[in-house]
Order: sequence, then structure tokens, then C-alpha cells
Amino acid sequence: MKKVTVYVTLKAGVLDPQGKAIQESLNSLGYEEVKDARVGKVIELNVEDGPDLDARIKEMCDKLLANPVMEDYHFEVEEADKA
Amino acid sequence: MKKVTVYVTLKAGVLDPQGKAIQESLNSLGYEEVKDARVGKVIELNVEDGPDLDARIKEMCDKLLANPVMEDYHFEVEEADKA
Amino acid sequence: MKFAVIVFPGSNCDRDMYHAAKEVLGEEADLVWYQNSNLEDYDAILLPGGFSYGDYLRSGAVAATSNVMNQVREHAEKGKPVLGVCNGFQVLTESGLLPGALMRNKNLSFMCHQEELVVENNETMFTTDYEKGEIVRFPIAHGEGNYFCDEETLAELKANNQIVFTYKNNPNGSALDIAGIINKEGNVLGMMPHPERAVETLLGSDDGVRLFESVIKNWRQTYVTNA
Amino acid sequence: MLQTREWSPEQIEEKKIYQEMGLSDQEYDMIKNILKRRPNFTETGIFSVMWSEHCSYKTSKPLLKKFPTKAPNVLQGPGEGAGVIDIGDNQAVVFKVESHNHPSAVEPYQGAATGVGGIIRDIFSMGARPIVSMNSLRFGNLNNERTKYLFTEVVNGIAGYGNCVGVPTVGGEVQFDDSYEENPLVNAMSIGLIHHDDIQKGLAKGIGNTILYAGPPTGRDGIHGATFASDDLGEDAAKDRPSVQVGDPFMEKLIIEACLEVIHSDALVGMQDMGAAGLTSSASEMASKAGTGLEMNLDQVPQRELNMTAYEMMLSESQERMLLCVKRGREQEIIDIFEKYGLNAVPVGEVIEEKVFRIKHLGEVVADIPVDSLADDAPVFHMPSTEAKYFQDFQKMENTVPEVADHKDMLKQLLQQPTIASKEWVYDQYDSMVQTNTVVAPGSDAAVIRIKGHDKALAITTDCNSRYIYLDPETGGKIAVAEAARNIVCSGAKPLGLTDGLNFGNPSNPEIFWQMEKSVEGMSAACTALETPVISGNVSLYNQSKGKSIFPTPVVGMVGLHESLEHITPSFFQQAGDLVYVIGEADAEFGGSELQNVLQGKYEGKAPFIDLDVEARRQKQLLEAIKAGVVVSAHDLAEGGLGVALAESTFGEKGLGAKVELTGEATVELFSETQSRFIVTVKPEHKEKFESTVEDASAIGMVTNNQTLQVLVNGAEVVNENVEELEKLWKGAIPCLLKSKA
Ligand SMILES: Nc1ncnc2c1ncn2[C@@H]1O[C@H](COP(=O)(O)OP(=O)(O)O)[C@@H](O)[C@H]1O
Ligand SMILES: [Mg+2]
Repeated sequence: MKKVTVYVTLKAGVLDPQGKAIQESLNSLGYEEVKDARVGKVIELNVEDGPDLDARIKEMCDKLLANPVMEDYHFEVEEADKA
Repeated sequence: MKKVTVYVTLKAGVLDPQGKAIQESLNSLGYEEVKDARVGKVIELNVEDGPDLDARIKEMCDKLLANPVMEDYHFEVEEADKA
Repeated sequence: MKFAVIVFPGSNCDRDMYHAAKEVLGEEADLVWYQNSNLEDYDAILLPGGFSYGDYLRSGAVAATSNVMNQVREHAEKGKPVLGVCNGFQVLTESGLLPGALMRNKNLSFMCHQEELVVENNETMFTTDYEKGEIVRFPIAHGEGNYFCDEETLAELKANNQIVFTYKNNPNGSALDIAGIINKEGNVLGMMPHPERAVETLLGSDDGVRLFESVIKNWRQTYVTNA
Repeated sequence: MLQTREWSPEQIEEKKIYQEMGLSDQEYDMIKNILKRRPNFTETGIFSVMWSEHCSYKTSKPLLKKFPTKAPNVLQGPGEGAGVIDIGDNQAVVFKVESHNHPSAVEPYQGAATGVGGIIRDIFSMGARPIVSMNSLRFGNLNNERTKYLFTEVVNGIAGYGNCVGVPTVGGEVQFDDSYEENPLVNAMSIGLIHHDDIQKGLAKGIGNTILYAGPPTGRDGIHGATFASDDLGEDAAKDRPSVQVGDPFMEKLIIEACLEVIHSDALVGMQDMGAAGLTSSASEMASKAGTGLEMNLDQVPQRELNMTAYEMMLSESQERMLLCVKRGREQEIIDIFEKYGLNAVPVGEVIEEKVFRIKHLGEVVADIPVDSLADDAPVFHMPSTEAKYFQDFQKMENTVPEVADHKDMLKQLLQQPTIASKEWVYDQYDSMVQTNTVVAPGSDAAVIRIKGHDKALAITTDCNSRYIYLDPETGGKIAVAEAARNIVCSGAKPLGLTDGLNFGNPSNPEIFWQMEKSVEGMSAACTALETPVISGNVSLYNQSKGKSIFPTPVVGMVGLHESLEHITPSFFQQAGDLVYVIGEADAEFGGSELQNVLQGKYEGKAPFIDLDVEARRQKQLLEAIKAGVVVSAHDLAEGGLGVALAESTFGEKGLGAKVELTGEATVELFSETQSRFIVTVKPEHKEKFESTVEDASAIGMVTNNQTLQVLVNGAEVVNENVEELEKLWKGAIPCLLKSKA
């Protein structure tokens, strides 16, 4: 079993209203040092190992996990036990 | 300037309907090898460096970025330029 | 009785709450912008529904950190009534005035329709005009109304009779079908269904009127009759 | 792929860069003539968006002139952000429909969301508080995986944006047909309420007055969105993707509140939203309409991204931005109001006498264009029109009665057709009740919204059966307007007027232009007959993919007025013992019907016939009966005919049924889609009064309390079904299709 962690983030230039709200809120809580915030998703999958694991994960990202119109992604694979 | 990446994930034991929906969609797309999926947030902050950076980030997480009732968090700090 | 309806950026049931308190119930009410507000003169605080701060990060999370919530906390500590509906409930849990959290609905969709609720506790200052076990109809309109807390808290809620309303047909996956809970002291009520949308038969239900009337009566008894 | 590198004026001409921006050789020459020189890169971009169909109506303008737009109660017809109709008591309704088809095909969630946001801005920029949203949607066959995705995400996007801004979404329509498979239609309608004195116009008046930019900073969002919306949605639409705009409903909510506060300041001169073609169209239109010019300095424009060019800033479609004209010296009063809501408002320019649109950036003049050439004087083209060949063939076909083996099975099948099935899956996701005015929520013929403090209400509907319009654009156009009015009347209201969303294919195809022309003529005739002026609208062309055009789809959004809350009439049966009437008789009309779709999987033949005089008379008499208090429920007959309408009337929580006896041919009686028909229930004691008011009504049966729909034709029972079972099929159809895997 592998633990796959997929990170999905908004493409550069795409408006992130949520990130902006978080930044402003942190600023108004007194954390003036926060200059920018962007929010993404992290999806942790438990996947049975098999041939072409990487290629299949890439397919899953392209088809479902990330929206190629607005999002970029990258992923890491590790042994599930290590997690 | 530091780049801080905060990972916010649902506590073990908290139901994750979104993760479950993702797992089911992946399975039905033919990715039967996916046995579990959990969804979390990743918040990337650009923060001006200063004393107690780690302590302040921890405060931000406790006060706003994560809800201790249902979420865990951890974070990483790196040089902004490296990103 | 004088109600303050707190308006956060992104609140959108504020006017509905105001309409219920002022025009339907005929009490004094003000829309109070979250900044520079002074809540001292008010008898009860209403936290309306909507999408404060766009519901970004987690619904209610950003509003919960605003200064006005400190005043709400002080008001609550004096034993005065606080009612949080929908987003207002989310603000109350996020600010720790009520235990637990509201997660995404089990089916991941926003849902809006009338629901049947069971009045589980009719001894709170918000529910004395209802019968225990009575079924009432209130609209719901939320995407994150799935009440969650750990087992310990759940046991405590039950033991203290803090569960005020439950759903007859749980629409969103809430633990123990919870639709509304109250704090231990019995003056801070949070609920996902909208009593302020159920105050005129023309719009489908007036079961919410008695919630407001209960507060008003109980308040008068405590502060006017005894004064 | 469009070059964002700046070409020189010479290169633009030599390499025909203007073509990549959507301008023809002829149009480029016109621009050179207007400027008396070659346009630079920024200017070419400005012309390309302003002369796109979306902004200039260059091919549709001659058709739009055909619509009747005047009536004594019309306070503002087409030409402003939205139209305005008087509803008495110094109040008025403001409404308009807008399409967001192409953005929704590419990114359905954001496409639909920003469509909702855009049309709401049109309403509050008039000074009105948005009180209701509606939408009209078209998708391909729901068996297709991509269609499921588009449908789900579009609904999510409408809900995500609409719920957050706190405007109830109270209705709409969804139709599924193959012709929309790659080109879904997403038309959003917004309705606002206003006091007469608060009506704003988008005018940049008063030489020396200041132009204020309000709202979030400008990013590179949606650049070339406007021309993109006027181009074929080709196979390679994907490459336009980075231009997708993202909506921020939270920001919109703040802008709404700020603008509705700003309109009460007499420092405000005019206000307009930045919609398609952003800063360019709002600024040039505000000046052109006011007969002035405008000078802007882009260095003042708030920017979200680094190193933005003038071209990018002028064409950006970043959302939730407004442009205001403010009296000189009083800017701060307005800025303070925006600041209260945490919003930026900054001076970016001023009104000038010389009627030019002059843009400065980094110390240079980057555009200098006669302002009228961008707006009123934009070119208009009269396209050739040819009667469609397919239409001629269809007209030769005889009306025949299809073979139906088992009427009760067919009724069940029809109830599960996604176009007929319950849309609860859709509207349950919309907050339909916020603002606490919703008397009749989604699920009925028309939605009903009360006006607080008055004994009156509004009825709202969107309608368009594009199958009929495809078969026969003129007849179909009449039917679209008539059907909308029927829905309004059934709810007990008098139709006031309408907004239209004209969605068609490529107008340079003469058969498509003919469809446009004929349907507009049909609609206009119906508007005249039913006394419903057109007060606003929108045109979306080039809706096609893989060379195939969508069904012509001129969506009608209609608003009516209940003169008393007493007149509000439900569409469902209310009580056992009530008499059931049908108004109008059925003929064998199956062209474009749902039955034809089920049996043949295609649409052909003649559209149902419609006589507008008969339509007007029946509507008038039905409304009269409703106002006289003798109608318990009223429902119009639409897709699936009397059978489907009867079943729908029995649904609800009341546990009712009906027993109905008909004479004639069973298939015709049950499933024909003959026009101008209604099902009405009446208390037995009002029998005579009702029959003397409504000429064409015949009693066909009675409401029962046995939860059974029983239909006899010529004495023989053809349907005897449990109502709960039928309702379950009807309600379950769409969720079931969405769950099933291809
Ligand atoms: N099909 C139509 N019928 C009537 N009026 C229309 C139609 N299409 C557009 N209009 C009117 O033309 C004006 C400009 O419309 P439009 O450019 O869509 O507005 P906006 O700039 O707000 O997007 C509006 O007043 C609109 O109501
Ligand atoms: Mg506009």
C-alpha cells in the first residue's frame, strides 16, 4: 500500500478570494507580517501498489482531482506504513 | 521573506464525506486501487521574517487557520525565494 | 425588548431577522454593523445567517475573530439571550460560545427547504411557548450544517439537556440529528434552521413566532415584571 | 493563440493581427478611417471588444428594433443596464437576462457563477436592490458524462454565487437536448425593486467630473472574454482557458450594499458595472450615452498583478468592479462609503468635453478614439437570410398520431424524461427564501415574491421551448412568449413585460439568421397580442460546436404583478371534491413534443399551431376568474400534454388524486402539446360563475382524496396509477440519471 499525497494549488494569476480573506483576517488579528495567502487542497490517497502507479496517479489528477483550467498539482508517493 | 506552508487535515476519526466522494468517483472511473481518500487544506503564506516566527505561525493556526474541534495542522517554513 | 442584529460583512439574513423582530413581533430592533458597535444597550443579540466573510476558510471562522464577538461574549456572560441562526450558529461554535463544529452536509450539497424539527427541550428561555416533543416546520438553507463534536461533548450535551431542536428526518448528517443546541447556562442558542423565515403563514410557516415570543416573555418576566 | 506581445501598428496591419482579435478586414479599414491612422495594439483591442457581437449587437440590432418596447408603465426600455417597469406606489421592477454560455462551456462552475454575478450588477447599478434571481439552462443528453459534469457544476456555480450574495434564486428552467451537448446555455436573470426617485443611469455627465473606479483590483482575468463569447466554440476552446474569470460573491455582496448606499448621495452622477469588456465598455458607454468624452489614467487603476499593460487593463474582465461618475470635489464622500465596506474606490479619470476616449499609461497616450465609434456608431451589418431547407420539408409533413401501446406506461416514461422530471435536485441547492419574500418557491409554474408593506406581489418565470422554435421559428417564438405569460397568469398575476435572451448559432449562416429573424418576429407578435413589452435583453451568437448549431433558443424572462395577495393561485390541486376543468381542446399535434422525442428520438414536422387572439382571450378570462375568487388552482399544459399536467397537479403533500373522463383519441387527449391550454380546479359552488367567465373550459372530472390518478377515455380506463408512485418516478429521475455511470 502506498500513501499518495496530491497537492492542488491555484494557477498563478487566478484570483483567490479565499486566500485574500485569510490574509486580511490575519492582518487584522495583528499578524501584519503576512503579505499574501493562497489556499489549495491536499488529497491523501491510500493506493494499492501496482505497475504504472505514477502514471495512474497523474491520470487521476488530470481527470478528477485537479481542474486543469485553474489549478496546478504535484504529488508525492511514499510507503503507507511510513506515514 | 519566508514561505510558510500550513497543512490542515481532518482529525482521525472525523468523517470526511468529501474524501469518500472522491474515493468513490476514482473507483468508478476504474481506479479500483484507491482504498481511501481524505481531503485537507494547504495554506501558503508569504510572511516577513521576524523573531518568534514559528511561535507566531502556531498562534495563527490556533486562532484562525485550523479548528481544533475537528482539525490537526502542521507547517513548514522555507525561504520565499526557494519556492 | 431591544434586539441587536449584528451585521458582518457578508451577512445576508440580517434584514430578515430585523423584519421578524421589528415588523412581525413589533419589538425594538437595530441592524448593528460589526465595527464600532456598542451592544450595552441591547437586551438580546441576534447573529443572523448568511456568508460572513464569504464563508472562506471555514464558515463563521473569520467573523468569530472579530472584536464585536468579545462584546457578544460579555453580553452572554451576563446571562442575556444570544441567538445564532445558521451562519450565526457557525460563528458561535467557531468562537467557542457553543461546543462542536458545523461540517459540510453529508451529501456535500447546499440544501434549502422546509424541515420538520422536534422540540427536545421546551424549558429554555427560547422555547417555553412550545410543547416538549412538538413537531415544528422551519426552513433550512445551508451547505455546512452537519453538527459534529467528540463523544464526550455529545454525552455532556445530552446529560445537560442542551439539545434543543433535532431534525425529524436528518438532512445533513448531524450527530444525534442535532438542529440546535444551547449553552450550559441556557442563554446562548445556536441553530441551523431559520426561525426568522418562519414567522408568516404567507411564506409557509409561522412556527418561528413562538421562539421569539418565548424570549420576549421570559425577558419581560425577568427584567420588567420583577423590576 | 493570441499574442499578448505588443505588435506595432504597422505589424498589426501587415500580419493581420486584428483578425486574431476577431476583427474583419472590412472592420479594420473602418477603424483606420475613423482614426485617420492605423490603430495601435491597445486601440485594436478596444475596437475588437467593443465591436464584438456581445457589446455592439452588430448583426442583431436590426432585429431587436422589431420588438415592441413601449407601454405607459415602461419607465426604462432597452438601452440601459436593465429595463424598468412601474408597479405603482412609486415602486418599479428592474430586470434583465444575460447569457454566460461560452465561459460555462469551458469552466462551468465559474462560468455560471460569474454569469449570476454579472447580471446582478446590472440590476443594482440601476439603483435597485436585487430581490430575485432566475436562470434558464440547456444541456445535452443527461446520459453523457460530460453533460453530467457540466450540469452539476453549473448548478453548483449558480448556487455558490447566488446563495452567498443573499439574493434568492426562485426559479428557472432546464431543458436537455442533444443540440446543446458541447455548448450548454447558461442564461441568468436578475430582478430588482426600486423607488422611482432612485433610478440611476450609466452616464458620465458634467465636464470636469471625476470617474471613480470601485471594487477589487484588476487582474488578467478573462482578457478577450467578450470576443471569445462571439466566436465559434472550436475544438481548441481549451486553449482559451487561462482567461477564465473567477467570481467572488462575498465581494459582490459588499459592493451591492455600498452601491445602494451611494445612490442616496447627490454627489453621484452616474454608475455602471464593468461587465463584458470591462473598463473599456463601461467607460466608453458612459461617455457616449452622455454625449461627452472621457480621459483615464491607467496608472491610477488598482492592479492585482505586476507589469500589466494598457491592453490588459482595458480588456480585463476581473469581476465585481464598478465605474462611477462623481461630482468634482465631492469624491471623498463616495470613497468613504466604499471604505466603510472595506472597499477601494479611486479616481481614475475625468469627464471631458471633446468626445473622445483617451487613455494614458506610464506618461503616454495609449488610446485616443472618438467615443461614439465605440458605442452608438459601431458598425451594423444586415445579414442575408434564407428560409431553412429543413423547415420547408417539415412544413410538408402531415400531423399524424403516433402509436402508443400503453398509455399508463407512456405517462410514466414521460414523467421521467429529464426535461419534464422534477427539478428539485437543482433548486434544492438554491437558497430560494432569503429576504423572506418568497410566497411561491421553485417547483410551480411561476415563482411569487411579495412586496413587503404592500398588498401586491410579483410573478416571475423563464420559458422557451426551443424544439418548437427549431421546427418553426416564428410559431415557436410566439409560443415562447405565450407560454411565459400563461405561467404568470396561472399564478394569478397580470403579465407586465419581458426580457429576452437570444441564443443562436452563427449569424453569417443565412439559415441561422433566418431563424433569428423569424423567432424575433414571432415573439414580437406575441408581445403585441399579450401586451408585454420587451424592456431588456441579451444576444448570444455562435452557439455551436463541431459545426452544428444549437436549437434556436430565445429565452423569455417574464414578470407579472399580483394586484392583491389574494390573487396568488397555486398550480397544484388543493382539495378533494373540487371540479377539474381543462381550457381548450386537443388536436393531433406532436411535432416537437416530448412524446415524439421518446418514440422517435428526434424532432420533426410542424410545431403546434397557436392563435394569439385565442391565447390572449383565454389568459384574460382565466385571470378574470382568478381575480373573482372562483379558481382554486391553475396549471398550464406544456411538455407532455394533459397527461403530464394532470399528474403534476396531483403531486404535493396533500395526498390527493383525480378522476378524469375524456372523449376522443386517447393519445391525442393525453399527450398532444396543443397550445393555449390550462387545467383549472374550481369549487362546485363556483361552477356557474367560472363557466360564465371562461368560455373555452370543459369540466373533465374531480379532485379525489384516494391518491390515485384515474383517466378514462371514451369510457375505457387508460390510466389508474398511484399518485405517490408517479411522484416518486418524477422526482427520482434526475438524481438517478446523475448517479448512473455510463
Ligand atoms: N435581445 C434584446 N432585446 C432587447 N434589448 C436588448 C436585447 N439585447 C440587448 N438589449 C439591450 O441592449 C442594452 C445593452 O445590453 P448589454 O450590452 O447586454 O448590457 P450590458 O452592457 O449590461 O452587458 C441593454 O439595455 C439590453 O437590455
Ligand atoms: Mg451592464
